[in-house]
Amino acid sequence: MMENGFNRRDFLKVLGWGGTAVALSGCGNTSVEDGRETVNSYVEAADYVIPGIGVYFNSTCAQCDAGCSIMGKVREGRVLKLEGNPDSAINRGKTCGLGQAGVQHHYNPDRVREPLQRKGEIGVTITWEKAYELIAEKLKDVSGEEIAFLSGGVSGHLKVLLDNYLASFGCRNHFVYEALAPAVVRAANKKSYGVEMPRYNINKAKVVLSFGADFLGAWVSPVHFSQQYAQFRKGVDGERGVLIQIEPKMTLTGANADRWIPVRPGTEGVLALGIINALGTAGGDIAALVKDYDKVRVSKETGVPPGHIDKIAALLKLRSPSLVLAGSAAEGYAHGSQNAAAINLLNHVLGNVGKTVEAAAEVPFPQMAPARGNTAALKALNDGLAAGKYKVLFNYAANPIFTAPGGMKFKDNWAKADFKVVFAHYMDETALQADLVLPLDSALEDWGTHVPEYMADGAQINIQQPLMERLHANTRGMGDILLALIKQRRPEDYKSYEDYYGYLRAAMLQNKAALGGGGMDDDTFWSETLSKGIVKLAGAATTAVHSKAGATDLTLPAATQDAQYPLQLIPAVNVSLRDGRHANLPWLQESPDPLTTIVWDSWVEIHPKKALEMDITEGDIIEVTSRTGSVKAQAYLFPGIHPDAISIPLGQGHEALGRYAKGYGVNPFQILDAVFDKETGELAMHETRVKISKTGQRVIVVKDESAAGAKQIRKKIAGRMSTDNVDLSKEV
Amino acid sequence: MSRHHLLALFDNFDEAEAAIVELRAGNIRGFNPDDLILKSPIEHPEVEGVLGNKPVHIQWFTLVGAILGGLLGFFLISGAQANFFAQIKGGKPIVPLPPNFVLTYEMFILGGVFITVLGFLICAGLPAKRSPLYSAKVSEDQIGILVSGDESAIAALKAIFSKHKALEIQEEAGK
Amino acid sequence: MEKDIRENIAWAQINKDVLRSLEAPRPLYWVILLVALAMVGVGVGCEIYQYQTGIGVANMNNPHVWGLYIATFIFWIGMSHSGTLLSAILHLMHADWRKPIYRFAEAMTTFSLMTAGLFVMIHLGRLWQFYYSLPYPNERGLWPNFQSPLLWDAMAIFTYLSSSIIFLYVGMIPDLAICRDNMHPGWRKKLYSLLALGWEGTDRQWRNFRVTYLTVACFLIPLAVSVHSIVASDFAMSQQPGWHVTSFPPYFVAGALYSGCAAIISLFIILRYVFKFEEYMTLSILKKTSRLTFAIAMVWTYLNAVEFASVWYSHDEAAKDVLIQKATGTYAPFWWMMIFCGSVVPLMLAFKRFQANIPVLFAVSLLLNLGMWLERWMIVAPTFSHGYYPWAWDHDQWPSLVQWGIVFGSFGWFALLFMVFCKVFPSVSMYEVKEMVYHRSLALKNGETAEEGVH
Amino acid sequence: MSVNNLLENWAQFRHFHPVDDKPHDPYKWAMSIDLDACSGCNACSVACYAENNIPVVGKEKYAHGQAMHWIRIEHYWDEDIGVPGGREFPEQGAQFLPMMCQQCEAAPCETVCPVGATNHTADGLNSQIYNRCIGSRYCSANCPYKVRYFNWYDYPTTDNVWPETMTRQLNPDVTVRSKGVMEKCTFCVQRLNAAMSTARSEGRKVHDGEVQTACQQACPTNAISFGNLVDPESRVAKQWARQQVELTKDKQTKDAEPGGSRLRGYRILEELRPYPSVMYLERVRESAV
Repeated sequence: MMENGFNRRDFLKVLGWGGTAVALSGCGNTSVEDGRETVNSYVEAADYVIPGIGVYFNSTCAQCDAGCSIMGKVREGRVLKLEGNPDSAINRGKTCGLGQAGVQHHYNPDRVREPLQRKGEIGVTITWEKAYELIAEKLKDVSGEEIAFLSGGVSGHLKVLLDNYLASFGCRNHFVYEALAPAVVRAANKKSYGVEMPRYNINKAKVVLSFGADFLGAWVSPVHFSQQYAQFRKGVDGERGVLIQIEPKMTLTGANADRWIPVRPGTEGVLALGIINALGTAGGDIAALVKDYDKVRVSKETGVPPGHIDKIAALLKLRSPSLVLAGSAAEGYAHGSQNAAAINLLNHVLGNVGKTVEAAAEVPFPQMAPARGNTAALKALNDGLAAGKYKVLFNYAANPIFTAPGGMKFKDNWAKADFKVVFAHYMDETALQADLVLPLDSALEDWGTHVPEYMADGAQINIQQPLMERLHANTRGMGDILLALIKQRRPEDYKSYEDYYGYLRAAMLQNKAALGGGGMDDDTFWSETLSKGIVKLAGAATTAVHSKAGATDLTLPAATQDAQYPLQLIPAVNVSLRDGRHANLPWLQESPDPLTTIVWDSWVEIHPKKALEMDITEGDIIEVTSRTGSVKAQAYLFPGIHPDAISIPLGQGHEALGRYAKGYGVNPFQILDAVFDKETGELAMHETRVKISKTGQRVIVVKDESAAGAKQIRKKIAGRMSTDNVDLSKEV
Repeated sequence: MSRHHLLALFDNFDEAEAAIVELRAGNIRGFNPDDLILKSPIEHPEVEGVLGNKPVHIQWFTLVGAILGGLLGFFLISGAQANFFAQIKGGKPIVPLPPNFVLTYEMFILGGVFITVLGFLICAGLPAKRSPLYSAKVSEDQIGILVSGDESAIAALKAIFSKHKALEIQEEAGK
Repeated sequence: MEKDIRENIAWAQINKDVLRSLEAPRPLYWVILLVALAMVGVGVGCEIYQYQTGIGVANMNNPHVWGLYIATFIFWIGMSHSGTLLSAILHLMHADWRKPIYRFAEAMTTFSLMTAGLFVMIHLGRLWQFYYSLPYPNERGLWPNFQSPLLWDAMAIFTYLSSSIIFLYVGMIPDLAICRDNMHPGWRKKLYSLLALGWEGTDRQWRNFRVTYLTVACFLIPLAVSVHSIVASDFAMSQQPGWHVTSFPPYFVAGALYSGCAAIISLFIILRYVFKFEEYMTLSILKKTSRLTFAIAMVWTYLNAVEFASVWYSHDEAAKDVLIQKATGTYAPFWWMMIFCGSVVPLMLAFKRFQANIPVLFAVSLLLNLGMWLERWMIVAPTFSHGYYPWAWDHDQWPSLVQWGIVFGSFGWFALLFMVFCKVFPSVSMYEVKEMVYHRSLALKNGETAEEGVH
Repeated sequence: MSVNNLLENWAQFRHFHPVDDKPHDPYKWAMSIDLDACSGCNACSVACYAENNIPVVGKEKYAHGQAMHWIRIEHYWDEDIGVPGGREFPEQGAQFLPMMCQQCEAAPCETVCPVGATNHTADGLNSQIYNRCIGSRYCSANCPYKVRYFNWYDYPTTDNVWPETMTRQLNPDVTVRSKGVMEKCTFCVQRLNAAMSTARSEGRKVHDGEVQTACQQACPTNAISFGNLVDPESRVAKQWARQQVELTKDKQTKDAEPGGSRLRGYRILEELRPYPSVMYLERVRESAV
């Protein structure tokens, strides 16, 4: 189905990218400017434009940081659908629902279409020239230290350009912020394995023991892990892999586990040490460390029956190699680093390091390596803003006013900066508070290179290219904006680059040899690169993982009780909506949450036992109050949660972001306490304690699940067999 | 020779019946007993015997109509299925018999009813122009006996009507 | 013993009384007409809204793809059966007490069929493409799907409606002639002259008329049975639990006769009052109708019980679940109400003192009709709410006001048609009442003669 | 003449399908879904929305049960969880099940359509002809799986379903359905037709893997296989054969084995004899933990 046999340069020329100025359409085969469509002649169309036939172009999915390669089906100048690119080692032709919905970001009716400048309470449309002038003017009298740039995770040439831009006025305040990044685990991995993100070989493991890592849902690189998971289930030599998930609130991965074990929130590390103790194979200082964590104590603290601990230990001993994962449920505490370290220790004890935990390949261009987002950056920015350190603030690919925990009072501090520039796709909560909003091209209109944070087999650089002409005439790519801005500072150095495309091409060609294009002429190399959408770097360096456990000075606090706020709040990561940036995609809003099948809303997940105690039934509106604030949402009774915890999914509760997001559900970020991990300074997402009360109102929960309550009622609908009774050996 | 028409009205039905018997038995010259028409407000099956053997043929219409309806139904439907629905539906044959029998049955009845009514109109000679000798009393509570005969028979006929207490005798000289 | 009719009633008086109904009903007639018109207005308003917006405004959904429209459709189809019962079956059985009341019962048949037909169309998602379901030759060579019970329905209803209209009309010809003979010149006279086809009551006409009437009556009986069996097939031929029941056809037919009889009682009482038909629609006839209704009610109750019992006794878990759901789930109040109205209320009719008690009978007949309407709803909705596939269960769906409005309007529509008919055409068969009086007086005379002979 | 045609080909018109009919030739599209691989992530469903121009109905209409998802992800929990006297936690997780039109060989929906808007195609699909549909909804009433979805409103003109720019995403190969017609999963018939057309013009058959349904293509765990059941070399045919699931049976021989079969293949509500074209492979649960 791939169609590459045409001249790529024609394509680019047609799309208006061939070499003319940054913007405007005019020579394209369709024009969607101003909502008018031009009548096209197909008499002299380029040879790849066949009316009625879709042609596929490769690019990179920008919906999350996993870096899946996609092919966009383009027909008569419109991108219609995204499919996975089979050549990518990350997603191997597959996509998740989130990735599928990428086109809806592109065609979203609520996109910002013109640069807007704040005049009092309203935004006034201005030209790009005016906007650039305004930025230059505002930057004139401030020092580099008074400028801050907040961005989501960036990598590739955009990162290079951004770093250069910031360096041009001596600014070192680049805050890379991702609300839902596995930052604590990364730090713990660095300590345990010597690398921040090793390669996890789920497919080679016979047992996967996951402490709250939702690798099938929203964790790190879910499409890649899903593929590995499918192989893992098929099994190595017919021996089907066993998945055990330990977490206080069931995730999608937990729902697929052979055994889901609810653990008292925050005691994951204790359980990990308890399992090491039960294994009894560790020696040396590890044995000394775990000797107090006997079954009785561990069971008491974690709430996991001793029998389970034995069973897990026995299974892990019997089936090797296994893989232990520390996920977001384990890291979100003040002692999150300790939890993660204890869990990682299990991999060492089980001898998995080097087998199922391997070193990941690295891209040999450190300046292009991903700047990994975390929440400590937001804290640092927030502190700086609170202290009045920053006068000019840029914001790109983040919505901190929506995602900052309520306890930080970020919105108040944000207002302390004099001039705030937001590069935005939508008028989201942050853009609404900006002084200048610059409209961005959608990911399907823009150029770019991306280095995935999690590398599958071998290192790769992903190419992002426009799949169609700009939908709105006055949006710009982030690269083009940065190039225009950096030309204000260093015009001489960048004058040879007409636009970001030119810059990108030049930059890629410069390293042609290193990128595997040695011996090719420039045009061939570039054309092939774009046509593949991926640059695979053969023989890229890997950093060896530590095979020995590091220092294990673990101090795990016992679970505490809080009479005033008796419940732990677990802000759940929704597979589709993530940190809320995708809440305006109607496909995702209408895609039911896999576990509850609720759509278009938030809910408070509560264990039926707890609900019975408090006389709560499904649909009751309950008020959830933390030390920071309170929200009201419908109750949903769900046995897959620890009775001492409640959970509200993240992502809903927008006050802006357009028609599909605004006014649906509640935003639990608002009530998160500002508690941080002691070691890394990361926000402890799960450390907020709450109390709940009924408001007396009730609604009917909007969900796909029927009156039968997800039961099969004596029919064989979803069949299930035990491994004792099934013969998997000869399956096709 | 001109024919005359007479309509006699009776309110006593027994007398009317007796008059008919007498008319038929009387062997009046210039009057054919079959040229007697009874007009009544209600149906009188018991008078029919007196009127002589007058068969009804509607049932033949019914039979033909029903059979034609049924055949048309079956072949129209099966033919339509065979020509148009050359696609299998729900694992059933292209010409499925049970549904076609149901529809054939309905068409059988439809044809039967329609043709019966058609037969009725034909056999009863409806719609008809009203004969000039008609009295609204006939649709109320009186029996009318309409006879036609040669001029020569009129007097005899009138006498019989009068004898049987006819309330009124209308006369018309016809063609 | 009371008489069905006074034997010595003058025939001219019969004409006079009945013809008076065409001109001077009681004021209540106009009230009924206005109320009916207002109800039709509500229904039409709802239908226009639904037509323009989409049938989603009826608040149907997946799995509840059929709603009150289909239930009410069956209700009206059912109601139509009474006319056939009275005019055809009782005709064949020589029950002459049917004669004063069969005409309006037949009119009821026709108009309830017309109302039912409307529901088929109202129910459609694309009403404007309704003609796709008709078997007419066309240039595209397209035919409807003759395998579909809905198409059998269409055929059966068409046959039944046309046969009923013919039957009603043919039976009315002698009466139309009476009207023709008695009306002052005007549009009515022209209308009746046209429709009377020149009927003069000649022996030839009567002879053929009798055979025709008998033959059509013979056709109508199996036709009526087949119509409601086919409506039952809409359900019984499907695969859904609670519908796939062998006893559905007889059950539906019994239900149809039942609701028809109940409606006849209601309309009997109304007409008797509105058109001053006390002489003809006598309490004795009412009593006979009540007894007939009681008998049919018991048949219906029995068939109902048979259905439950056979479901209960079978191993069809899904069907059993639906039954349990009916009796204990969301629909339980309506289901038990149906049992009460359909099986308990008619027990009143077993008591002589109620059999001719007009207020009681009126209330009972309305309750019976309510019960029969609920029965149809309880056939349609619970199966949808609780089908084979548990994931698609929906126990909470509730019809929207639009749906209720159209159902409400349909009663107005029926009343409007019916009342207009009764004002334009004789709703009591004059010639047959005369026959009845004639034969009864003959019988009386013979009886007296016989008695005299004994003495 | 139709009567001639009728009489001459009578035997042909009386064939029962699929029981004593000839097998489909050259195509019989079928699917198999491995529930042990399915993680319930909903990617298939979103991909289906994208491919087939399925309207997003919004919260209010979803609440009324008017959602249009041609493929829906169902989940089933053990019956004794979270109820009084039952187990406290769902320790075995859920069983996810993608449910879409099963493209039955003897589809209950087909016979009941009054206008013949839904038919069985020669390549074994249950087709829906939108412009023939009059919206009687009998097909949905008679569908045991309730996988037919009705256009309760005119979604193309409904606010915020396809506003201004969103319309440009619509797949031109697939109709946008108007008010009052029934729709359902088509096995991505537009893709099948394109592939079959290409193959025909090249004088060959569509080979395995040449055409994928949108859900199959997206599925991150490869849980969905799709292909031609007539072609013995296709993955689907091999899976069906290996699982000993036969298309034309309402009771599989393997299920009669003493102690039950050790194979995972089954079809949902097979006993109702719709002969569905989708085989599911049972979920497996580890007995050691």
